[in-house]
Amino acid sequence: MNISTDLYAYHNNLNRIPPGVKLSWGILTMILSLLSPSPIIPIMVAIIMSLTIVLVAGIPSRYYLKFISVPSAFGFLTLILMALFFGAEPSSIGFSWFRVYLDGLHTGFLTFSRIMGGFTCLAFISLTTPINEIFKQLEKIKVPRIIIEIALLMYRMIFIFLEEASTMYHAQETRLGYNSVKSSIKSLGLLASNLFIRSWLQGEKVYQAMETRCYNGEIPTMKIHETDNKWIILVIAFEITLLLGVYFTRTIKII
Amino acid sequence: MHIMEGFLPWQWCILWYAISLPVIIYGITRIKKVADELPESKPLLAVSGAFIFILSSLKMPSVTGSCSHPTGNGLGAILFGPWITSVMAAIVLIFQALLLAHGGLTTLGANIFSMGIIGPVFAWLTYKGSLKLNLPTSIAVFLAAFIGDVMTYVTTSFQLALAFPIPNVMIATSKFMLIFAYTQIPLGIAEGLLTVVVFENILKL
Amino acid sequence: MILEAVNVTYEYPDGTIALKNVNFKVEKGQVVALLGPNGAGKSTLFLHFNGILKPKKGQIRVEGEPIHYTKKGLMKVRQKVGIVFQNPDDQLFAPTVREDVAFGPFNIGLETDEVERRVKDSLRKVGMLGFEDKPPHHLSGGEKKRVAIAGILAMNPKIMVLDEPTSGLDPRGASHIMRLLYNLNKEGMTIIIATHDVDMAPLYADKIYIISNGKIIKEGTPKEVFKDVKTIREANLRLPRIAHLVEILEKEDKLPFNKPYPLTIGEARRRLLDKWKLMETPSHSKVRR
Amino acid sequence: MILEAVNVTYEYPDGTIALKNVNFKVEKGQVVALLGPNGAGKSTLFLHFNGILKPKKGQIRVEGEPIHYTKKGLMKVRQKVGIVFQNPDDQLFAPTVREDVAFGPFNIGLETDEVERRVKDSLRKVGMLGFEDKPPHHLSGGEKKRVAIAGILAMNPKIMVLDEPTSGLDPRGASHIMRLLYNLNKEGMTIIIATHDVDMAPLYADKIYIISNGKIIKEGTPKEVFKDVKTIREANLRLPRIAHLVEILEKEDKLPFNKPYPLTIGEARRRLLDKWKLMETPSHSKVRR
Repeated sequence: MNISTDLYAYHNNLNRIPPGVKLSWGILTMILSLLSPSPIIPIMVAIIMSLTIVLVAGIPSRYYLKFISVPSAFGFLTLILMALFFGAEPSSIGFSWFRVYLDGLHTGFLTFSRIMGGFTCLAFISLTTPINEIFKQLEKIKVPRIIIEIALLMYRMIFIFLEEASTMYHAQETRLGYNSVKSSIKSLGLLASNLFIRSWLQGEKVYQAMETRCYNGEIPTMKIHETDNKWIILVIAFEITLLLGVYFTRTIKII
Repeated sequence: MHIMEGFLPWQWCILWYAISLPVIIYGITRIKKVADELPESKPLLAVSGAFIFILSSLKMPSVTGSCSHPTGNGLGAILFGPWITSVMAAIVLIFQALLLAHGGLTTLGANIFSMGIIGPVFAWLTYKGSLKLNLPTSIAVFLAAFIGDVMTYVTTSFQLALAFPIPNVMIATSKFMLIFAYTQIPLGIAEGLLTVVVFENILKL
Repeated sequence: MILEAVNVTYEYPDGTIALKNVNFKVEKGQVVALLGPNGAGKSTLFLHFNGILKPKKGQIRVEGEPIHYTKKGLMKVRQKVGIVFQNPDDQLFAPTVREDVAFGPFNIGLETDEVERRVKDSLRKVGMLGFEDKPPHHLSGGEKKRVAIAGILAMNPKIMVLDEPTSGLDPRGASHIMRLLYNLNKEGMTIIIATHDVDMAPLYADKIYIISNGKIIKEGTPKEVFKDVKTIREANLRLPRIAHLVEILEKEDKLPFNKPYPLTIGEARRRLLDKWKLMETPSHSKVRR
Repeated sequence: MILEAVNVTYEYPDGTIALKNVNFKVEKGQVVALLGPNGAGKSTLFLHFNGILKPKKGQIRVEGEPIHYTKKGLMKVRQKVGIVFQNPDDQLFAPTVREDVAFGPFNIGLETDEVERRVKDSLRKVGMLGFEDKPPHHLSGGEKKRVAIAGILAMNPKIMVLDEPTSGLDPRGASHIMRLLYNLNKEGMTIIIATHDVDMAPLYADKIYIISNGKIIKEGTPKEVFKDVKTIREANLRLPRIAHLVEILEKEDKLPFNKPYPLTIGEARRRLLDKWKLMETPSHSKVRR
């Protein structure tokens, strides 16, 4: 069993671009999208990121649409809820207690656009950059080594347990373990406790395997390759343009 | 209950990062201490974190029929105490954001605060308190996981209300709580029961 | 046909095709082996047999009826088709053997008395009576496997599907399991086994399907299947050792054997004896009978 | 003797005796098989060979020197004796193949350049060059096994200890691994293999130890060991299929074969041919050569 984001992170057309570049582009763009007081920039960001993901990185559009559908639906729901419940200026749309608020609609749409802008940046990072590369970049911003070591070990273990958990789940389904709420909680409880015990046994075995290879308390990571200046300049240029965009569109409202 | 990427205005993102960071840093010093004493603690913490991740990606049928996800933080707090759990929860939240697109990066600070700090701290306090009151262990475990879940959900609602205080924080909080109560209360009960089953089975072995 | 897969195609969520147009038929009372290398799609196909996976195209029919992917329909098919997973640790999760075997019967909604009775019966059949109160992780690999089988038996299925039932077991453990399956089959159970153990398959299978890269590339009796050495090797498999010996004797040493090669020890013995007798007749050699 | 266990006794923390007075000797350049059923103590003995477990009584000697259970002593012995675990998932813990293979060399304190070189070399030897940046969970079972072996090779050990190296692998995967081990041995590596696969062991082992219930109950060349059918069966093992065929031909059909029975296909072929020739000579039968 595999997590699709992880699979694509290793198999996409942007594999050769240094992870630091992809990560900083994604995060800086994400921040600027959030800073924008107008929905224009977030929407542009969402479009640019989506096009990059599908056309440049080559993630199948069918998969990407499915991937983005959940946050889109959630964002849209937020828009509606905010328009209906979070406002002080009633509009002419609706009737007595069910009324669309203009300011609610405005906040809702802004939030919706930021969700789309931010989420597509997140999607860009997770679909183009393997998570272990991301964690290694964290060392540059002085995240303590022990966290990175544990996270990298955890990354590997997640996939081992995912496989086990899904097989156990199937084995329980075979014996009708999820037929009622009561049996579901019991089955899930048994699955979780079993997985917990196995995870500890696994921890012990992994420790033995590490000892076999002279583990001395530290888990070394390979040096990360230095980033090409060309990429840094490109990213900076993009972000400055975007920042200017944020500034000039600051007062524009769509709704 | 994850706050999605892009949902919180930037001022609040910074605030929650600022509040969560010291706790995480303290948690890291605790982990370092443990790791220095026991070399096998790194793999053990890693497998525990992976376990919490898997648990939280399991679909859990709640009584209302909707599906949701257990957090596993109550269990973590009972087993490791709240500080180490906070760090593990923070790492798990990053994995969830990047692998499953649950939560986000700008909202990470806020999510760490509600799910990685408030949840475990209350779970742990409830657990210790219940044991002091001589409640049976299974009840203590249930209450800890349940309260941990409920407090996470109250905190999230409060965080959202602070960001969107319309017409004011109090009313907005209650609005958000109302919107989420439908899934979160049954989920809290389910997680409580689940944690009891897990805890009892672990003890049996 | 008690179980039938008709043109089954299955795709993983990421778009990889795991099964392609698979046709697979099992008659009542048969033992069928699904032979293929790791990753060929054996387990994926199995998970279709009781509706855990739903084919993208095609159909699974159990006792002639297509599976209904509703709660009720799945409940029905899972009582008829039981799956024993490769690693018993994935399947045994209750704290004691008794509770584990009782898991399925309880979920069917049976009364405690009936559940108890079924637990006893199934444990007796697999030769694990007396182990009721032991925790599964204190058992040996072979014992775990037998308890896993008991857990499925307790649901009274008509078809038992086993994924690599002898993998990881030592010779004694493996032969226990095979004898157990033989007995279950004699009592009327239809049995489907996924394996890459080419030495064992011809011993028990009425019919063998060979799967490779998600496609069924050969089907027939063991003799028919292993006659096609080229296809066997293309599927990353090999001949049973016994057949390999005879193949070498024929190809390298030019000893004429009629194809198909013998696949089991018993058969090889007969064929070798025939050869000797043939030689014995003219020479009056001293081979005694 | 490159590796020696002298009167090794080991008790689990709960008091169960796992190994009792085990004596085990390996000469430089040999391939030694430790044959026994599941739970006989194979893995426990292996974990002694590089000091992960410490015997309660007795001694492990590597290149004639007893293991020092100090940080420095363990570091030394672990560079000499590498263990490949049965389940590669227990052994591969780094996020990518490159980092996993580099783990040992880094811990020895080698420079990055040298580590890189060793990673390349070891991956080339196991045929996994080009997989450096893949995460282990994108590999097949056989590929994982090869990476696990590369991780040990990268430490340049003198002795490689493998626990059930072919378990769970399909025929092609298993033969890959065995060929790889054969080549390593040709280059001078001493190899110790724990297994319950009686068909494979005689193919590669210079010497076989049989372990049962924590005790070594037989040792010798494959021929010597399998001659003692009684002990083999007592240890829950069986004869290799080929030997079994010959045993049946002799016992049931009264065809005289000289003991020891042939254990491998190659040997059986020779012996069967001899028989034919014997018969051919007086009878001038038509068997061509």
